[in-house]
Amino acid sequence: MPEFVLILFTVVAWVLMLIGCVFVIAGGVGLIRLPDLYTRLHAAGVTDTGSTIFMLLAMLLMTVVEYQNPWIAGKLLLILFFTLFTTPTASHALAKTALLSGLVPVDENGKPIIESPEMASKLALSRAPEHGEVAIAPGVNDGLQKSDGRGNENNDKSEGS
Amino acid sequence: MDVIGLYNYWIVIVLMMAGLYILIARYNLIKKMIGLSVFQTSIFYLYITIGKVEGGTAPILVDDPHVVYSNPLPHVLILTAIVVGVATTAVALALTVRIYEAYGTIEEDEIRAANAEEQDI
Amino acid sequence: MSIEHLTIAVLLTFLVATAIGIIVLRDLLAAVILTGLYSLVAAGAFIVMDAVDVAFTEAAVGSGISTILFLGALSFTQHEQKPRGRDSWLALLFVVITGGLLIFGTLDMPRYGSATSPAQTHPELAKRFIEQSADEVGPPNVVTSVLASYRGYDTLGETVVVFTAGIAVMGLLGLKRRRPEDETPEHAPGDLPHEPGHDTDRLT
Amino acid sequence: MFVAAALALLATMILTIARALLGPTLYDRLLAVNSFGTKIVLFIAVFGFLTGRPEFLDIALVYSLINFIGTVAVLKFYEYDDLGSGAYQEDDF
Repeated sequence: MPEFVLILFTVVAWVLMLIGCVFVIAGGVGLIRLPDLYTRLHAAGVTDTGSTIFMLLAMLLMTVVEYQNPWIAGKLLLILFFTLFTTPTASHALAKTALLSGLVPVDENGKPIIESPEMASKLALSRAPEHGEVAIAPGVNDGLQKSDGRGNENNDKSEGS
Repeated sequence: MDVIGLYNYWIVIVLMMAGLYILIARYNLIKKMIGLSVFQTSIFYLYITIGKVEGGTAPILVDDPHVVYSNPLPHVLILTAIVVGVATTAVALALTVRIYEAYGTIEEDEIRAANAEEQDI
Repeated sequence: MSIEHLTIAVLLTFLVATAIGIIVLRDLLAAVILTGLYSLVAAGAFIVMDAVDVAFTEAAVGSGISTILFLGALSFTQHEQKPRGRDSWLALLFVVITGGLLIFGTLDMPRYGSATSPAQTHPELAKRFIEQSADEVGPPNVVTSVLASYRGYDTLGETVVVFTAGIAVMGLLGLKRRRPEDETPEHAPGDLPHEPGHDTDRLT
Repeated sequence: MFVAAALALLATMILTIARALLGPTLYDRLLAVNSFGTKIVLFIAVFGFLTGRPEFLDIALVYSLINFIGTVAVLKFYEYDDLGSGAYQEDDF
């Protein structure tokens, strides 16, 4: 491979690795400073997916530059593949189980968004609403409308993180 | 005193003592098992520390004759120890489950009290 | 102080922090989760200290199977209860004195990474394994050669131990249903399958 | 480059362990452990490049899988109050 391509690869790898480092540290700080579990899930998601992608891509480029070994590149891609599948699944399961056990998400003032732990578990058991559909489950809906539908929004958030 | 050279040993001893403290001062049988596994891992750590050679690499042979390898023997011993350790953990946990079925509790002092009561009758 | 030393120091400090957390926590589930973390950190430290095979096994067995065994045992017993043991001053005193004596004993130990320690310089063991295992046995991984060939009987004994443990667990728990929704004891299937994991480890 | 990445990962691991020890609820601890697992996978990969022997990446691969299994096993334990009738064996192995 020509010289300038290798240099270009190294520079790109540096940039990717630095972005990965920033993501890692941001996620770590977020894990400490954010107020409750559901917000901390976002911080963990930043490290779990964002930094993994950038760091592993940087390592992939360095493999091309330094080792030229297809096995190493293959293993890196497999790690990337598995991480991208498993960590969001684990986060989803974690959020869902926490909601099911009645852990109520709070807003920025520490005020609970969902009224009671029972409501939270009902919300976790309910199906996600279709597009344009407001009702979540009979009985849950009343409680949600009192809190201006914010519980609904939060449901999407906690499941998607 | 050589702090870097001895730090590993000190940490191993602190971990051993942590495991020992759980074994002595906690009455819950499952907690005792956790203490035992903490103790176990610290012993693994002691062996691996002994096997490490400065500047060495993992004992997987490469073509370069100048490479220094770490000592593979402790690794072998510890591999065996880990597997045997989990086997003993399984047996101990099974015993704990049986004790729970027999006594309805896994707290050591309650089991003792139940035994003493039985003897009095 | 190189990056390796720094890494090992930091990981070891993690281990101590986790162990203290295990001591302090009264909730058994949290303690089990922290035990999984403890094994994971230990496995990471093993990699930094060149023991890749051990790290592999420790991650699979210590962090994976042990945690699941503990969870299984907790699901058969009271899992929400708190351990009530006292923070006994006598126990603490005993532990501190023993630890102090042991630390005094380490002052004569060979320093970390020393290439001239007795373990490294014994002529018939490590050196011979590293130099001749490739010719005598074959695989490039010395640990595999020693485990499967030079110490083959030891590995056989280990297999016997695991088999015996499986039988003991089955004998203790029986094959009857524990609860309506459960079948067969969770431990017996749990401790047999780590054998295949162990084998793949030897092939690396 | 790899030294910087290793240092960043170590620093973040400190924060993650702090969350695992502090975490008010069990879910916080579980989240921290899961996140720590991902970080240690990255760290092993980085460390392999750092020491010039990136063959050990398959260990990182195994870690990422075991990490997932552990988290899901604990969550299943919470959700159903036990590990379910033998279903965990499929998850595990």
